[in-house]
Amino acid sequence: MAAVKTAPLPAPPETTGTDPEADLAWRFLHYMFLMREVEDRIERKLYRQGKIVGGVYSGRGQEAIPVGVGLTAEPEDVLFPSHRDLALYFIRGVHPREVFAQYMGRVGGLTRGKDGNMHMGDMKRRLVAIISSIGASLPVAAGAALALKYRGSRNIAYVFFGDGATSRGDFHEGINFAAVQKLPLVLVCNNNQYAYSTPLELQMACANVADRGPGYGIPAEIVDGNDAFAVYHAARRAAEHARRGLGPYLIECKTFRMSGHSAHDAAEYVPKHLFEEWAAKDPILRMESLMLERGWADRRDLDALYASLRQQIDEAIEWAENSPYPDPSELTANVYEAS
Amino acid sequence: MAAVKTAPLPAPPETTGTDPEADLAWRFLHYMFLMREVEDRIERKLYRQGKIVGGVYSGRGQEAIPVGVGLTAEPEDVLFPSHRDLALYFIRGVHPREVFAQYMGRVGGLTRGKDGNMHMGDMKRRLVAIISSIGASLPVAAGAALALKYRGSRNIAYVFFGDGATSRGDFHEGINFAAVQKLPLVLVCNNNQYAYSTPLELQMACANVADRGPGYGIPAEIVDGNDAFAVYHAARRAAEHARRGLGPYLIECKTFRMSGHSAHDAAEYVPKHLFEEWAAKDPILRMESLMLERGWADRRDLDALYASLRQQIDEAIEWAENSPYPDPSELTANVYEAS
Amino acid sequence: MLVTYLEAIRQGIWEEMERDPDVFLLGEDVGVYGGPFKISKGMLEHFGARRVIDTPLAEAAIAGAAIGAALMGLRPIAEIQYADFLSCAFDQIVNFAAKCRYRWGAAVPMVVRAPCGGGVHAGPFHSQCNEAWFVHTPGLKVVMPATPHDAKGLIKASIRDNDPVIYFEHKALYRRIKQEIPEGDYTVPIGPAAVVREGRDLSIITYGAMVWVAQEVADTLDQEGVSVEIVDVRTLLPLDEATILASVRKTSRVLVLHEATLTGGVGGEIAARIAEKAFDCLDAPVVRVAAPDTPVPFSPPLEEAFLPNAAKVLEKARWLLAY
Amino acid sequence: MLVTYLEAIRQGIWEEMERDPDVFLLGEDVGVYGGPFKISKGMLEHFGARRVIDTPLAEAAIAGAAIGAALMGLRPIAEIQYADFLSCAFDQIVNFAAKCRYRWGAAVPMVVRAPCGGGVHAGPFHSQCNEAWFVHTPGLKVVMPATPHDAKGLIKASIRDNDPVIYFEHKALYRRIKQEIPEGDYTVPIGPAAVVREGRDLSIITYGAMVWVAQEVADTLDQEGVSVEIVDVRTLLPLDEATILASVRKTSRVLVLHEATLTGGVGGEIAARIAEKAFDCLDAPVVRVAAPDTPVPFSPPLEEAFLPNAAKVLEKARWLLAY
Ligand SMILES: Cc1ncc(C[n+]2csc(CCOP(=O)(O)OP(=O)(O)O)c2C)c(N)n1
Ligand SMILES: Cc1ncc(C[n+]2csc(CCOP(=O)(O)OP(=O)(O)O)c2C)c(N)n1
Ligand SMILES: [Mg+2]
Ligand SMILES: [Mg+2]
Repeated sequence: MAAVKTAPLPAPPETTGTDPEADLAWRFLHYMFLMREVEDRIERKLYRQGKIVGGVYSGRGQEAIPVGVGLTAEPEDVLFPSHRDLALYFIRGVHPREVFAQYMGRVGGLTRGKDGNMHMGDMKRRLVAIISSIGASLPVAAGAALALKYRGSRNIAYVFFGDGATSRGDFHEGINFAAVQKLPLVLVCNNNQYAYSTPLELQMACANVADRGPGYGIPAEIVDGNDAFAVYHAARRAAEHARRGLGPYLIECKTFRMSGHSAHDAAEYVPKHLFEEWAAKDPILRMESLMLERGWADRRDLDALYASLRQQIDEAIEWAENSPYPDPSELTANVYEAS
Repeated sequence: MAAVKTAPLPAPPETTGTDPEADLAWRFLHYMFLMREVEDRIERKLYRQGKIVGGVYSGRGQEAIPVGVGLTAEPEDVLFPSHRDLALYFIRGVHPREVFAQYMGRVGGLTRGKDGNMHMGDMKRRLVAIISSIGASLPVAAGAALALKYRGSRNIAYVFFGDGATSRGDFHEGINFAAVQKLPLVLVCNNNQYAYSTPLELQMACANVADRGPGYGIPAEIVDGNDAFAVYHAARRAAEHARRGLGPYLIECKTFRMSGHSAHDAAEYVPKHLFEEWAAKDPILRMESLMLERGWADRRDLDALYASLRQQIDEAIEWAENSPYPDPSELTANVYEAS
Repeated sequence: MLVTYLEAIRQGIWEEMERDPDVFLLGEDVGVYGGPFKISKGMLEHFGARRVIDTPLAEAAIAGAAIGAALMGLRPIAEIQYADFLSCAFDQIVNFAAKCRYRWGAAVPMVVRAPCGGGVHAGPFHSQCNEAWFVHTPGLKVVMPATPHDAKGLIKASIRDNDPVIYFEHKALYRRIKQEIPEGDYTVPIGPAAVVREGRDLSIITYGAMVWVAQEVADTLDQEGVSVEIVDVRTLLPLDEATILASVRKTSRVLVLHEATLTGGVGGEIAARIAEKAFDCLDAPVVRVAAPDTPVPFSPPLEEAFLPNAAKVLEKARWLLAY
Repeated sequence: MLVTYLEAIRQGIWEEMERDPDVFLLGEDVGVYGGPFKISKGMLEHFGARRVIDTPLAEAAIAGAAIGAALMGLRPIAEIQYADFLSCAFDQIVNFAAKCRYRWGAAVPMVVRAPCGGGVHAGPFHSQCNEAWFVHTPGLKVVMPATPHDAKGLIKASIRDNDPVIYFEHKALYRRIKQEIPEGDYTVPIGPAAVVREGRDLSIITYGAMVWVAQEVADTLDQEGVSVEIVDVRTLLPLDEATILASVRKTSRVLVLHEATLTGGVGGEIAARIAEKAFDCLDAPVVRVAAPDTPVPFSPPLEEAFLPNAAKVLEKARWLLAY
């Protein structure tokens, strides 16, 4: 039985075991739980307490995607998260403190209060902030991949987006450009079957987003988005393809949005039974079961991990609440490079 | 042997024969030759004489596409020609006079000099003018198709575009919207293998535009774009599909642009042998051969047709040259509805 | 009837859809969800999916489809979920819709509805006031109501208009502003500005949410014996120059106010027209108050510093009165 | 060295690409064809397909890819074939490129080159002057040179700038305007306007192709003993208010001139700043001359009536001088 050490956030726990699969499972669980818990606090606690500024979009139920994909990335690879990929930030070393502060509009946030919620990035960590315009990241990610190729780097770019994004012109233009130029780009679609209130059948007339791969001359594979291992292995294949100079590779992760579109949306348009069905496929529960089943962990190990993360999250929230709001004098700073 | 009567422009000749295929061949030839001859006059004569205002884009070598498709349309169907589909205008009863006047910036043109060259339309004839932004017609054509469906009409819309247009976001958004809404829209791509100087392999990483059909959940077929009969029959299939409420249908017509991008472009970037190869596939020559071979016409019939059209074109040019330029007072008219 | 700004828009659309079977609504989440602000709540149930169309997430498709339907004689109302995303449909609007009539005489009777404006802590992409882009596009009409009365009257006039209209609705007013409006059908014509408060000493030319800021300023100054006239421009294109100039001629001092960022905003156009055509009546410089030239910041203290408010306007107004 | 405006741009790009291996060019037909105006002729051969990238027909991809490459520290020059098609890349430019630094401190050192302007009978979609849209977008810089000297100096400064720059080049000047320029490397800084002609009686504030119209007008008035000062704004964002105001303070009469349509044009911004900040020095109204509010018409008599020219400017100038 693996003994869990609680690493200082945001590093994942290390196991004393020698089974690399068990190691990976622990890392998956660490980041998935961290994401779940941070988002739960934001959406179900802080938001209701009126401590959050602006909207809240959570990736509840989809954690296996950013975690499974993110753990395949090398440090110098460039990540373009969508608004439901919080775990990518933790994998890149962003501290939950910074995330809470970001959601509260404090200077401790990644944008110092200039922008909010998931609109955060840091080029030093090769994390590019989304803009709200859904799908706009795709051409930009193609450009980052172009830069990597231009410089002869072995690194690649990963771009994340939802099923709704696939209807945007930017999706099409970005993928097509990347495909023609054979750019090192991994395209990760979280097909959570809704875009705000819009179900798939009003979004596209094909069965799968992956059906679009052939039209761009790129490989596209479908994977169970609630299975971190499956996502991880698909992302490895995709990353290797891209790293070998073979161009973009699309992964469609089938999943479900286990929340409203945002914190203010009760998702009454989603048939109840869908929530029930997908709850049973929860990626964290699944990972737990697997780990228990394989003997990679016992209940106490898991509880210890969770307790440790929760405690660190409590501290992070406190830290964020103590972070000041930006001074109004910052309003006009940084529109342009300071001269 | 069919005796040709020279119908007043722009109606096609009638044959005395009873063979509907022969009839169709005569109609194809009439419109293809008319388009070829009008564009030749514009590009090779009037343009060089400095009588044309602005740019000239010709559909030389591609005439079978607008003709083959256009003759499947019912009068109340809505057409969205591209800039290489002149024959559609003739099929809809636009007189060559109006086309010459349009190219010369005269009030006799379809836009009274407000716009030029192929930027012409007339809602009474259900012909919608392109804007320059390549691909922009697709969402608009989807909207026209929506209106037809909304009204419960049996009519459909046809939209024409090139291979280059397929890279635009508007292409993607327009087709996807039409597919989801199952709109009665026939999508006609003239894949002439170049977009300005850009060859296909720099435009797309798939082999065929039709490879994109499955990604929209719509049927897509490839057809020899230099064979008017083949185009016609594909368009009939597409139109019937659309009319039956089954949604959009894509036809990819493989062809070649037998000219520069526009009159000022010598197309030096096109390998010479391609022009030679495709010259042999000329749609007009092919139609002639077929007609002679099948005994639907003899040389004299053809010459008579051509002579008659040429004469009417001469007159049309004279008419256009006598059409006045717009009065400067028209400058500010029609920005808004007159109140 | 006492209604909110939001309810007024909703009523206007509803009544027009009842009146004219060619009017229909399309946009993201306008159907079963009733739109993010619930403007179209109940419409899908009442009018059916033929007339209340939930589209894919594709603004160029929404605008383009509206243009195509309008060319065919229908009267589409295209909802762009936030005005910030008008930029995703920009070419369709400024190049296709705006120029059809001029080029080839084809009418495009469409309305593009776009919730704009800040003050709700929604950050750089859900708060912009980008009306100036469209005001610089001949062939479009642009309106932005400030009151429930005008919101209803202008949405109806926009739907009946035979040219493409960009209808900006200010999201901070949706539930904040209530007003008595007439029962049933009425329109507010596109074009005329409204003198919403008469005064002698100073004109404030403004529109949208800033009309309420202007009222606040006028109330304050009133207590000091200064009489402020407020012109609510309402229609930004075409601009009702005559009403604006008449007010300036009367007061001789003018402050132009808008929420959009200063440089290149519609205020420049208004100020320029005054400086050219009412030059002789001016007793002081033409002053503008607008947001500073930055994106709209997210955090409350920054957004508060960003948005024009009564204090900022008062300061400039006092300067102007003392000039 | 005597060069055309076109050759000056070409030289500037060429030299920057020689100087800095991170500078590259992307756009439609920029490679083997050398671009529709031959700006990049020979560049593919010299710099190779890695640095001269022929893209698919997709402006959002071009702008977006440039942004992504710029975020990674490269210095892309994105060519949009005609400024009219900037609207196809609009969201990428105004929402992505313009706001990265402000929001999260990320530099986007890219240049978007866009041939603009009329006078070549190219109709409504190959003639527009749409700089005002970008001037109303904080975070962008906007330049438009009038001379070969500035064309070269400004393209170099734009490429070296660490913010996104929209570089408008006026297509009617490409081959029409020749000028002696210094050999080799020099830049024209982004920001400062240029007083291109000193005068006492009247200021014309203008930019782009209209600088040459202003010169014609100044020549004519000179013969009548009237001395005209011309300010070529050159950088439209940020605007060099100081130089403009200094000129107005000197002459007390000002005419603002641009080719773009009047309403919502940059001239409104310039006039408004003058009306606010040089009010006391003005001896006459601030007058604007611009194209009327219509799409750019195609037929020569209409386009001639549309474009501002010396006769139209002279008429207004004389009115102003007589005021
Ligand atoms: C261009 C654009 N249009 C509309 C919106 C409003 N909006 C925000 S998220 C969203 C749905 C996104 O759906 P999807 O891409 O499937 O991502 P998900 O939220 O399901 O993860 C919409 C319509 C937007 N942000 N951008
Ligand atoms: C959005 C846009 N970008 C660029 C151009 C300039 N341009 C005009 S036609 C053309 C090529 C079009 O290629 P394709 O769609 O294949 O049509 P073809 O001319 O080959 O028939 C280009 C790049 C344009 N008109 N619109
Ligand atoms: Mg989704
Ligand atoms: Mg082509």
